[in-house]
Amino acid sequence: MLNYILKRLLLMIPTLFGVMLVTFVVTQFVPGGPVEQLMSQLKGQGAVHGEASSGLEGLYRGAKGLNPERLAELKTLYGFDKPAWQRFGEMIANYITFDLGDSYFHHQSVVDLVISKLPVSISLGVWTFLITYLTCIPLGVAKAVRDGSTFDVVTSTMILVGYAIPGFVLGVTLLVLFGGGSFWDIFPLRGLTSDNWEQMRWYEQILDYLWHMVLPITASVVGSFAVMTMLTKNSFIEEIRKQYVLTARAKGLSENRVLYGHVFRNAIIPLITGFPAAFIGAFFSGSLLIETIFSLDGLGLLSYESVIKRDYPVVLGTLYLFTLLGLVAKLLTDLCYVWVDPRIQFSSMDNR
Amino acid sequence: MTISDKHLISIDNLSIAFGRVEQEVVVEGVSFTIAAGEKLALVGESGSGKSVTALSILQLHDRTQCRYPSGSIYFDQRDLLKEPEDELRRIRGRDIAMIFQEPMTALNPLQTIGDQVSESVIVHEGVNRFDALNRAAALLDRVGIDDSKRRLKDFPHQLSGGQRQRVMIAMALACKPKLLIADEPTTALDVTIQQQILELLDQLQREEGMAVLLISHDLNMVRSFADRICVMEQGKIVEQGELQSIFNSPQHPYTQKLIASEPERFENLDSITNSYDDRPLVIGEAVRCHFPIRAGLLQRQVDAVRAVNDVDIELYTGETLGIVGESGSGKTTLGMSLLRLQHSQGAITFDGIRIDQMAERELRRLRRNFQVVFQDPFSSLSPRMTIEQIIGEGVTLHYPELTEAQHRERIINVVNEVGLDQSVLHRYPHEFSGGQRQRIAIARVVVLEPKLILLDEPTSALDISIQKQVLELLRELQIKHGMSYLFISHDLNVIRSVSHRVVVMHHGDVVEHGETLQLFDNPQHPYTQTLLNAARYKAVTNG
Amino acid sequence: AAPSQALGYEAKYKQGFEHFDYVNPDAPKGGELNLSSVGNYDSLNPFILKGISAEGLSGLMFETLMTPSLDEPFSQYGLLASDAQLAADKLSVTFTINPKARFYDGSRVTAEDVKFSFDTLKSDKAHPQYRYYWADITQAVMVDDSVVRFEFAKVNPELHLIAGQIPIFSRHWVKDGAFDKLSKVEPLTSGPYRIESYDLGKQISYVRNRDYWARDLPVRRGMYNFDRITYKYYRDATVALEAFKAGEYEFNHEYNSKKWATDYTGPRFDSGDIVINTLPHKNNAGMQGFIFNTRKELFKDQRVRRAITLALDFDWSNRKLFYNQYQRCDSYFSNSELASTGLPEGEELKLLEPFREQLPERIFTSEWQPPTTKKPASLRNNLRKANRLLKSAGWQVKNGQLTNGAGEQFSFDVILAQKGFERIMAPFARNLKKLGISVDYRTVDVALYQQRMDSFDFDMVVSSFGQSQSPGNELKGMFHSSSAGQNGSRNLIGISDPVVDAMIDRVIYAKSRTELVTAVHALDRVLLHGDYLVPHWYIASHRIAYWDRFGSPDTLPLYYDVESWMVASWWKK
Amino acid sequence: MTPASLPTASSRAWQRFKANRRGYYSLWIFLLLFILSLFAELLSNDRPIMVNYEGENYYPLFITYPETTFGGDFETETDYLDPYIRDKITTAPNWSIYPLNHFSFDTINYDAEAANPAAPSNDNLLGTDDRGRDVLARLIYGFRVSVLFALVLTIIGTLTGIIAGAIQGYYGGRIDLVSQRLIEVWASMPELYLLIIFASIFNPSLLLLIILLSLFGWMGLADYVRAEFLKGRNLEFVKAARALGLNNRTIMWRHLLPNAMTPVITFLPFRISGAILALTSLDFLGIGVPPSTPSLGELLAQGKENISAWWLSISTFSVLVGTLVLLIFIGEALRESFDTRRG
Ligand SMILES: Nc1ncnc2c1ncn2[C@@H]1O[C@H](COP(=O)(O)OP(=O)(O)OP(=O)(O)O)[C@@H](O)[C@H]1O
Ligand SMILES: Nc1ncnc2c1ncn2[C@@H]1O[C@H](COP(=O)(O)OP(=O)(O)OP(=O)(O)O)[C@@H](O)[C@H]1O
Ligand SMILES: [Mg+2]
Ligand SMILES: [Mg+2]
Repeated sequence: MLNYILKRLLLMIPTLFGVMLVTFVVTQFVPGGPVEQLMSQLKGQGAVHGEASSGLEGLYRGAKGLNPERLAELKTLYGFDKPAWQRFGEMIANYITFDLGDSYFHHQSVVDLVISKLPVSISLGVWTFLITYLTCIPLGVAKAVRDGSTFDVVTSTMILVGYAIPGFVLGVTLLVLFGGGSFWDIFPLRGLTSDNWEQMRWYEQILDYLWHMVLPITASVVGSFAVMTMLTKNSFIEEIRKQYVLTARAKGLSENRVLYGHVFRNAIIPLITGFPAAFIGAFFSGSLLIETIFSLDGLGLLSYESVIKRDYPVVLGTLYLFTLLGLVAKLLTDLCYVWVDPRIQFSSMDNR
Repeated sequence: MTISDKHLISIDNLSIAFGRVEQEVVVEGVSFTIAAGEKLALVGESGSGKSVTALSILQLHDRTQCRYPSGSIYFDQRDLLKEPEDELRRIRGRDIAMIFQEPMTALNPLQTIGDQVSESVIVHEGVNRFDALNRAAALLDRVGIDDSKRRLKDFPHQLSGGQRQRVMIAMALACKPKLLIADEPTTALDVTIQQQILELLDQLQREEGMAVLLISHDLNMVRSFADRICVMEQGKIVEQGELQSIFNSPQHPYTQKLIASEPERFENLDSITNSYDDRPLVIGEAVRCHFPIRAGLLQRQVDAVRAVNDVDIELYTGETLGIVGESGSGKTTLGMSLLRLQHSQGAITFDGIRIDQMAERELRRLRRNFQVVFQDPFSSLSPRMTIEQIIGEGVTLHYPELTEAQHRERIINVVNEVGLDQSVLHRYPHEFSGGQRQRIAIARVVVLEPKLILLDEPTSALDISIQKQVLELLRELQIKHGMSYLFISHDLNVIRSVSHRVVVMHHGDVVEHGETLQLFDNPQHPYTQTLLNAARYKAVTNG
Repeated sequence: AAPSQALGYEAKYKQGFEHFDYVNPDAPKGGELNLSSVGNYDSLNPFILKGISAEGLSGLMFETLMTPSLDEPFSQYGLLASDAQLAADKLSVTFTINPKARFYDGSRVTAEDVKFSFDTLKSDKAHPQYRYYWADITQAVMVDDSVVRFEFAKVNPELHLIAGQIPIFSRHWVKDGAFDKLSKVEPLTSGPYRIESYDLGKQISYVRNRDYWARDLPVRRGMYNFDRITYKYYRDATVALEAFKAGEYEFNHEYNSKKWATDYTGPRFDSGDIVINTLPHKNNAGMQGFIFNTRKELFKDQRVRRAITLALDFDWSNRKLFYNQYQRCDSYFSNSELASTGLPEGEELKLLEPFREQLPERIFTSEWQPPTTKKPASLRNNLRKANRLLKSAGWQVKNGQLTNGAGEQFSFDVILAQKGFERIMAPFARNLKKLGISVDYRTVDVALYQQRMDSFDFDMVVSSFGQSQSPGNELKGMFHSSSAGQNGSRNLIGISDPVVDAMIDRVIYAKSRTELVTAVHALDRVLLHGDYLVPHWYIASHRIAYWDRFGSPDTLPLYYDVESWMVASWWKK
Repeated sequence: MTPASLPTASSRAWQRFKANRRGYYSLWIFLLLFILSLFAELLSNDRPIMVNYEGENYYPLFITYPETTFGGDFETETDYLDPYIRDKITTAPNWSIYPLNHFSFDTINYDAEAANPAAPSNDNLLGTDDRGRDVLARLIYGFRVSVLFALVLTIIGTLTGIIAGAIQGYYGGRIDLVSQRLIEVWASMPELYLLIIFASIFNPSLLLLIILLSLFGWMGLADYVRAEFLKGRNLEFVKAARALGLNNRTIMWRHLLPNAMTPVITFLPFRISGAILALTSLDFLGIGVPPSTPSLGELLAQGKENISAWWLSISTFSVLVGTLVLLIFIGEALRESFDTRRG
């Protein structure tokens, strides 16, 4: 096992390298890099904003078009004057020491940028993660036990409705109903905390924080029940009819003890598969939609914007960071398999 | 019927049916009673409904699958058929415990045996985990598992068949139930341990007044253990009464047949000798298989279970080689190693070809020539394939030339030969009785007519008449096709009747081998002597 | 010496004026104003490349030497400068700094600060746009402590005005020179407000500087009345609107007709808590339209372009998509006095006369009008006309497809940068289909769009030609033949017409406002009769909604952005 | 029992499927809806099924007639909703038979009065979208396109996922180690950029979208299948199958896969609905389908843009939930049909 872990750890190096290389190469071919973005910004009106002209567009009087001199100047600004392989080499050299560079468009280094977005992402992620798992597993188990009953059908329909509600519609509906001026103005509309948070006492701070989290968490959690619940349910059904369950029942164990003490471990492998990724995701992924609707400043928005704006240091830097974490998570998943089911081995089929 | 207080449990006119769509009645109008401290044996044909009846006492049938068209089961003044689940739960494990027929599949594969054995104590007696584990260790000791403290941390797949069965027994006895249902509790145990277990049961019966419902095919055992006896055939009780009266004057033809049939040694078993001059079919030299024992956080290896220790073995064409030995002595592991189903060291030659280093791909072509009947038939049958698919699969693979009709005919023939009806073909493995599954496992293998079959306890779940039929089938094939068998069994009678030669294993070593009769008459090694003595003693006491 | 500058005309407000017409000189001071912004900010420095700067910074904190009025085409009045003097050779302008001018820390605004600001902004530490914009302003020279001179590379009628627009900040803000890293230090400026508090990306509050040095200056009288102005940030416009309704902020400017028509409803509107209003303006709406890439063979024939123009049913779109909020663009300088009307006369006719040969006769005989489907006209009639035009251009319908003699089918692509235009394209495409023309339209990634624009790789796109009140050099980039072949230029249509070139020259070198207006009219006419695009629409008013808590001046300005005007000249009731 | 009358494994599976009434009926309803949607042209179209004009019969649904046929001006296809034409072909003695709903998916209700998106009315039963197209018609056609697209995508994705996962999980060892790493690299490919690159090279189409989404859509499932196989390959019946001399492919396919279907079946309905939504997720990059293509995702996106036009979101959302619920119920029955331990 130790051998296997070592092997996996060592393999992370070429994997990471591969990931970075592939992405770097791809970014070389994407139309419209930062230089082009800046060029179009400089030219002012590339596209039309809004549906009708109202005479408010900023005018750039000197506009004439691409001037090779200026182009070269801008390229140097972003370091694009060097050949690609050299840029890649420098990037990798820096990454090895976890120097992820500076953003093209923000004033922070990539690491600081990520760190500054963490509070929002973690708040959203961890709550969503906890609520999801703490609801889905018991619900899935209960549904498995009562497979086919009215309870089963009703809950299925409910979680599916939740799943199918378009996130944006749900978020905005929540906002309109509970945050906006038209109905009940109960919850705040934006941010993690109130403006006067600093002045509050600690318990007020906690309450304030929770008060702010209600709507975003609700919006992000409603759609997340369905898949996990169904997976739990189906895995349990698969196991529940096996003979060892009879043995457990024959011992006179309570239903819960049978389900959680005996079946759970046998049924959990599929749940584990998604678990570490979800866990890491809880900290680092963020949700573009929720962040946008509730004006939260998290990683979801950051990654989206950096991709769209071609902020390559951020794109590549976060990719590096998250890939690394993802690889570790994957290794942990595999180790979890063995921990749950000691019969599992990763050795080749042939030498047994 | 009024329930007399004397009766601990009283079953009246019980019928059981299976199937959600079309119902199939498998137990019909069964009635019997067991008094406290009484030992009732339920014997009968394989597939006659013994296990199903036993399970219904605990109300463990899947309610969506199983119906009770008629009957009642009174225990402690209460009809278990009507009790709510909560009540049943209080009774199960504490008042009524059960030893399942197939210990391999009945254990939770992902819980250590320590946890499994100690669990009912924790639940029913509120003992803390530490004490419960100690009690579990003591119990394991009593059922004859060595090194029980370490074994507590083992998972079921690390145990031999007999060890698992003993874990099952320990589990059932943990709370000292009022009624123990023992469904074939000793099929995987060698005679000495079997003796030990029976004594343990006896003792508990004496001390705690425990009643026992014993289900068994081993008439010798029944005779030495039971007070009363019920005989089942095709879902009905055909005869019941005091032990002696049934054995002495069986009324029903089936009972008569049952009691009359004793395994006999096949006559022409000696004719094989001439082929000993030839090269052996299988040669195993210094076969060794050690399982690492791991401990600590990093699961480093600290020691090893020496399951098979540098064993040399040969098997000739047309020969049956019996392998006997204590439970856990490495028989299964040795067999599996010889067939390259278990990773091992040592040289293995099959039909003149070294197969120990052969790549799996090449080996696959040879596999048709050596087949195996697993000790636990249930887990060796794919749960989502019908019997027809299971048996047909090998046929398609190895006899692709057959037409569809021939293919089917072949399958039907073999099913009939092992004493099953062709109507079983569309069913799935879980819909059978233990004995039926065993026969399916045998049918799957013999239909291929390989050169060699490893038979790991092939008859443990079969009643004597079926056992005879199966053994005859094997012998017939041997004569017809010159097949060789590696025959692992605890039933010395069976070994004696089928094998040309015998090897005796003890703690991973072959301690003795020789011609069957010679070895039986004149055992050299002390372990062999104890083994045979125990068997003889058993035969005599039951005489 | 003059405290005002105007482009080609006499400035409206004479020396010694009291206040601008569009403010209330007696507006009460005090109160708060909450505003919103959609997006994010991470910087307090609006002049550097990186980062998005906070809303309100330039308007509320930074001041310029001169400040424009909102009811004249292009005039500026002294703010930090008490006097501006254009050199006789027009190659430099000299500003005298108001001796009263103070930064909020009390220090005097000196010529050194002005030079410093200019040099910093033109250096490579600032956003490159300043370098390009001020390319022709070669240097700032400190004449003395309070006099500064900007020197020009060449004569240009606007440069001295542009020099008056340079934002001025104290050199002590920047200190040790790392201007491009300066993002979280409050700027040291002379404006009416300073930052009170901020929470990056979430909100920023400005507080009125009670000792504001210019509060009694005529160009500031009655302005900047709120004690505190707070901008709250939202990531999404829909959500922001909800927040507006909930009272989180108090003023909203709507740009979308559908939202304006459908979303501004609810209890707060019924009760009158929120007021909705449309304020007319005279901003030059320029021209927006589906433009033809005349470099493509398909669109070389003007008859074809006319036919396609006839297929856009603006009246339908306005009714069914825009809730009748828009007006049709009928000029390249819509909504302004620069738009041509009627037939060319007088000076204008004289300008055009020399080119009569190269011009279509229609220019002189009929006024150009966009097609309409208002009764008695109808879409069917327009399409019939289009059909005839196409026939005369050699296109025939074969198997339902318009086909030319060579057997080529008439089809073209439209790429859009905004999804919103798909709904406008859909009926257009439907109508074109009746002519046998198949149009493919789709929205593409902005970067990809930009790339296609830069290389003129498109058939038709939506483009808008914004215009100022006094057009100039920029026209060259839009319509001049010199830019038609220059990749990346704004001459997307590919106009390469000597007459247009000549008219543009007349505009640029116009000596006075009247001359300019005439030349622009002539240019407009030539462009319109070239049928270079399918004209779109504009809106001649600002759609605003606000909580009923504010007073506003009785007179509206003419040329204005409603939000900055509101911030500068409204007050709390 | 004669051998012929024995139920086969598949017929027993079908029996089990049928035993789940809910799933069974769901399947029928779904098939019915789907088949109906295959005939969408007959249900909802702007072309009459039949026209009798000046004594002659025309079949516009099947044959394209230029407008001139009916006395119009243009030689291009007739717009039968144009009042000018409609007048001509419906006033006696001429008559025509229109389909139930008078609009096709891309018909703009040009002559209605209300601004778009317009609320439900007699004309447009479910209202119109932001450019005046009939929502009902778009739902009918959108259902068809989306379901077809989703089925293709799901089938490809699921099969690839199963195969990849099965191979990794079953063989283990170096195969697993290496292919897992390759997948990790592949998975981290910046999908969005790839899509943008593709969009700049190819014209958008459903096929392109299927190819692109298929390239990435299988990896999640592969992990689950791999886990099931890792677990399953140690079971005794696999050993038995190996002892029989079966090749690896058969063991994986016949012995392991049926026991590893839990995640596959669980994810199936969600994959389908996910694919339905994916149809427009890429629209903003210009690599979604052409804007006139009807799809449920497109309608949802419109619902998002026009929150106050509730008829857009609600009707699409209902169809989506309905489809999803049907699919889940079908999936449930499917799972039971795999569950041989049931009846
Ligand atoms: N789940 C089931 N579905 C359908 N039939 C079943 C099921 N379980 C058992 N049977 C049938 O019920 C009959 C009785 O089975 P049971 O297990 O009680 O036999 P048994 O007497 O214990 O036999 P053995 O000695 O072989 O174990 C058998 O014919 C078997 O095929
Ligand atoms: N996978 C394993 N890991 C660790 N130990 C094992 C494993 N399999 C078997 N053993 C141990 O090896 C020894 C021999 O086992 P084996 O199954 O060969 O016994 P056996 O002779 O077949 O016994 P039985 O008659 O009880 O079936 C036992 O002590 C068992 O606990
Ligand atoms: Mg049995
Ligand atoms: Mg064994």
